[in-house]
Amino acid sequence: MIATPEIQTARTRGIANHELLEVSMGPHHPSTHGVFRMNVLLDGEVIVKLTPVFGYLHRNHEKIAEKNSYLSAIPYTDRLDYICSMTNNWAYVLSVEKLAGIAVPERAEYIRVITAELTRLFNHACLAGFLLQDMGALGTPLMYAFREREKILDLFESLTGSRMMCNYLRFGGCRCDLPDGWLKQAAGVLAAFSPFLDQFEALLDENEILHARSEGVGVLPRELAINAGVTGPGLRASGVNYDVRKVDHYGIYDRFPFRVPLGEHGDVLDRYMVRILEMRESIKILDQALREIAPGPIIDPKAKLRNLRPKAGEAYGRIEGPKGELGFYLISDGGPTPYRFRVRPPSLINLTVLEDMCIGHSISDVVIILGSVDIVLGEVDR
Amino acid sequence: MSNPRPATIVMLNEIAFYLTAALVLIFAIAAMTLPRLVHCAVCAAGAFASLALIYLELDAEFVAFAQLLVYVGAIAILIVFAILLTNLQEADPQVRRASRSWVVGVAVAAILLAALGLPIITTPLLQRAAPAATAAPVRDIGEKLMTTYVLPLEMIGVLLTSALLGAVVIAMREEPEVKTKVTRPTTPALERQEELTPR
Amino acid sequence: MLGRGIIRGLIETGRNFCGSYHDKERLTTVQYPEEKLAPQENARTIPFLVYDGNDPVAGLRCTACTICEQECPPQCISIVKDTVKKPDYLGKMQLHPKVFDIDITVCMSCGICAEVCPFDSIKMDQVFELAQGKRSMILHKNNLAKSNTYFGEIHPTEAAAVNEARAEEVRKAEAKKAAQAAPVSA
Amino acid sequence: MNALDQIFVTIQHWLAGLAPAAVQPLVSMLLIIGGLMGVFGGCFALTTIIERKTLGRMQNRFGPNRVGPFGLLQPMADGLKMLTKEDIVPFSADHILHFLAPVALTVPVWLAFSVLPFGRNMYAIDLDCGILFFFAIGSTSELAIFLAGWSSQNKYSLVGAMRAIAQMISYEVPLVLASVPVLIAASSLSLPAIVHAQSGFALGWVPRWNVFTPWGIAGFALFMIAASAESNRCPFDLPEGESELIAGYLTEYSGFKYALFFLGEYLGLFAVTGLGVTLFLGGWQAPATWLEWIPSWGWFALKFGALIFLFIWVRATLPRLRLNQLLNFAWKFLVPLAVVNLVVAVAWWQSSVWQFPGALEVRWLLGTVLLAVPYVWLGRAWNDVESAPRHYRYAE
Repeated sequence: MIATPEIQTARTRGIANHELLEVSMGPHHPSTHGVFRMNVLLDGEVIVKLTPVFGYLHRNHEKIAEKNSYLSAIPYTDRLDYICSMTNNWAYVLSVEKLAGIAVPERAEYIRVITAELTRLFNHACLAGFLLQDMGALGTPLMYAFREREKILDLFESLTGSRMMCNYLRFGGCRCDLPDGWLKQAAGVLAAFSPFLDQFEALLDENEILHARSEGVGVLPRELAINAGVTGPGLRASGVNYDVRKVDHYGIYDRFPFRVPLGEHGDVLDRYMVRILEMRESIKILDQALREIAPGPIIDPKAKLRNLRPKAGEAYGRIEGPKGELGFYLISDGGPTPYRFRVRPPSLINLTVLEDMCIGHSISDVVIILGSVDIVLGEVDR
Repeated sequence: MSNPRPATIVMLNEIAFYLTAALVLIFAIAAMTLPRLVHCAVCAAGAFASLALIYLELDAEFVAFAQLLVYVGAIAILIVFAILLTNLQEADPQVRRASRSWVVGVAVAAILLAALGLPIITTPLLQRAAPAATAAPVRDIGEKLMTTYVLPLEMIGVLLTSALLGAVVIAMREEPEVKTKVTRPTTPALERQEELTPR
Repeated sequence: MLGRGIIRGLIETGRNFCGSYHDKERLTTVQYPEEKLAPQENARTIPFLVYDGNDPVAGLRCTACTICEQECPPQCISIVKDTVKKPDYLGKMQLHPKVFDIDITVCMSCGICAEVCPFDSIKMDQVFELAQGKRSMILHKNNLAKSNTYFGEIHPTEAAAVNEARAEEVRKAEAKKAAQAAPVSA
Repeated sequence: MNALDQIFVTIQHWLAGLAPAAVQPLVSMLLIIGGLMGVFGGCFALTTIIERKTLGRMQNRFGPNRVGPFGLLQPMADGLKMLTKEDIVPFSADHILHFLAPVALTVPVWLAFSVLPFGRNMYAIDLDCGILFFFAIGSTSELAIFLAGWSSQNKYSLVGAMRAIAQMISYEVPLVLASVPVLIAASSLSLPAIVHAQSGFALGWVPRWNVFTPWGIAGFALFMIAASAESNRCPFDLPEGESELIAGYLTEYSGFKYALFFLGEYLGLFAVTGLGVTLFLGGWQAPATWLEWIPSWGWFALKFGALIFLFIWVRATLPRLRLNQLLNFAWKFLVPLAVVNLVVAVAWWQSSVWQFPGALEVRWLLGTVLLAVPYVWLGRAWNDVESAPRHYRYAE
């Protein structure tokens, strides 16, 4: 076994100097949620060292955005985290509104909250489905999650025209108003979601195999989570009370009394359960929002759509996306195109602690820990 | 049992016996001579299985299936595990030879053959005719095991359990730190974190 | 008790298994080629050019102002202006595109061209079976042009609003023209 | 003994009669072999499609329904695809062993069917120690799986093969221990004798199957769990855990060798299910006298189908166990329970001499209590990972 540098470092750190097996999981691997590679150093089945390798899906998103006008950067944000395009739009539009100082009318704020919470619902449901798929439940939870997701995607298609690439929010509001009957249809979809959650909990929550596979696996200690900048359900599962909706009070989230679930151990089971409980909270928010939304203008009349030239300056707009704190940092030099367009990708930052969570576990745990971190490679590689 | 055997069937049995005996010998020789160890292991398993065939020809079904279960099912796997864990790919040819000439080899072989063969031929046991096969051989074996031969059975049981415990103790002592979860060595992030947190 | 969670899970899948035979909710597959879901009204795939009347060349609304070409994020629209001017629906003399190409493989169906077009001449289509044998899928002016009635079929509410606004402008232009002509004659 | 019940036996005798006398035993044996391979080969093809359709129905979707009516020609399509697929053998692989592995896995599994009684005197051979033969054949599959893993010279397949061997060896012990009480009840190793021991009705209407006794229920549950582990079925399908090891020891196989592995795995499943039906569900016995009009092999098929559906149902629901949990579950949970079950079974027969009224209820109560207490105690001891019930506090 030629001693590659990794093996030297592994050996110097006093790890058993048995025959170390170098295995490369990915980029073409059934459970890496996209093109993502892990160089895993194995001692038997125990992980000794894990180096993540990504960049296979890098599409030069930020340089393209610096060439295009502010408006034409919006469709690209759909492709960042291709599961939750609505929340990506909102984060970008929020930072441009801060940069250019554009106000947003009441009805548009309600529509933004409704679409963001609907996105959070099916993102967490899909996460639970993929996590169980990695654990071996042959697609059953995933199919149930996808069945609910289809209903919500139909709502988005009737509202914005496309199921996944919505390109719906504009600076100062939304592109078009809710088609009539959309609110009633959305209420129907929402009413069907809580029985789906009960079905999910009946299928999985007390499942001994799920508990055995995920308790004490991939523990993320509090301090490491804070220092590594992990955000979103992963951070809250380690017991840190940080939800951008409660911290920044952006949009009209103050009007919705929702609670933030926190875990204790920060292992895979906590990350799974925190997301299930967050879905319950989102349902409450949506119930209230769908009731309170009132007719009115959906876009600020003064907001310019084309050749928007915000005055020179910088702005950082961030929202609580389903995967964590998604932020856009824009620097404007007064011209029609942003001078600097920087995305804060929660998936990538949550991924940096993958090695610390995986060391000491076996191969089958690595797959589950990666699944519980909930990454989307479009956002990791940008 | 089956009706008295016409001549043709007896002759067929002779041929069948010689065939399986040849099979056993071929497998055994192959197991000794093949260069790659895994092939040797497979040939050994083949030899055990064809030995079971011989027992079947002698209508000793219980012994044949016990042989199949114990030898092919367990001991062959044991050999294979041994090969896997010690990770020996090729049989190393530099084993020192006791002496150059083959005459010594033949002499030793002849002595060994005599030592084994003579007692088998001279013992009175073989002179007695084979006992008539009974209707339910398995039941008889069961009764004999539990009545006349119960002491050897229990002794073997004790022997096997002690061997098992011995194996567990050896395995346990050999690599305690690998079997239990690797105690968390410091990782780059944790190291960075120690410096970050003020003393 | 050890097996309780597993049994509850089994009951759940069992209920789905039986349910799939009678409950529409538990069997949601749409057999695509045979059953086709009607596209949502706002659905958008690739752009198309609208023409009034029934002559695709003469009635084309597009006035080659190239706003959509500038605003298109992946820059997949290419326009060459025609030199001769022709009157449009208000009688004003407007240019027309000699060449109007959209590279369908590059277009990401974001709908910004339809949004920023001041003359309502480019709208989003709903056709999605675009598979072809050819490598390059550049749609030219004649492939893109579709009648306003077709636009009315796929986006009824939006088409009605556009037609009503255009009719309003035509009436305002008549009234202004009549007002100009009237004082002279009076 | 109505004609329908013995139809296959009469056909076989009639066909064997056509051949010349000297060759007749050979011809009748060939007919039986042909029959078995035809039936269970067809059953393999049918089960692949039924499994995919049932899994689909449990996941709110149709199974394959494009090839032929209701997708019934899908197995033909799969078989054709497997035949035409190129059979790639890795360059560094050990060619002889790489070819030998699927053969060594599939051939012994066919032998296991010779012992099972499919209907009233419908069995290939009535071996005096039939079940010992069955377990002997079952234990050869580990060697074949090792050959597959080792000869592919691929990290994933080696790890997969190691897992498979560790799993199959440690689950053979509970499988055998769970069936020992049945052998004691029938006091014979031959399977037709076991089925005859389960004939007749107790209390008039309850069929005297082994499953209707306290030790029978526990034994049946243990047997089915060990059987699903033995044939690498769902909660224990670790060796080819797709999400981790791509396809375990099957990674380097393609084309018809891959199909042979699947044939071997499914036949192993049918053999173990057939044994389960014979040992615990009274083989081909009808549950009630007025149901005798369904032929005996029909009853065997019904029970067989029910158990296969149970396997598919479990596959649709349960995630996979990790390797150390899998082995702990076998040695720390199944084997002790099987031994306790043996003790309870012996106590059940000793107490059969009690004559006082209500003896049966007391024996049943004693049996269930004797089994339930270790079950609950071992159960709690098994998932001893800090399984304190999780409570999640809400901020503010």
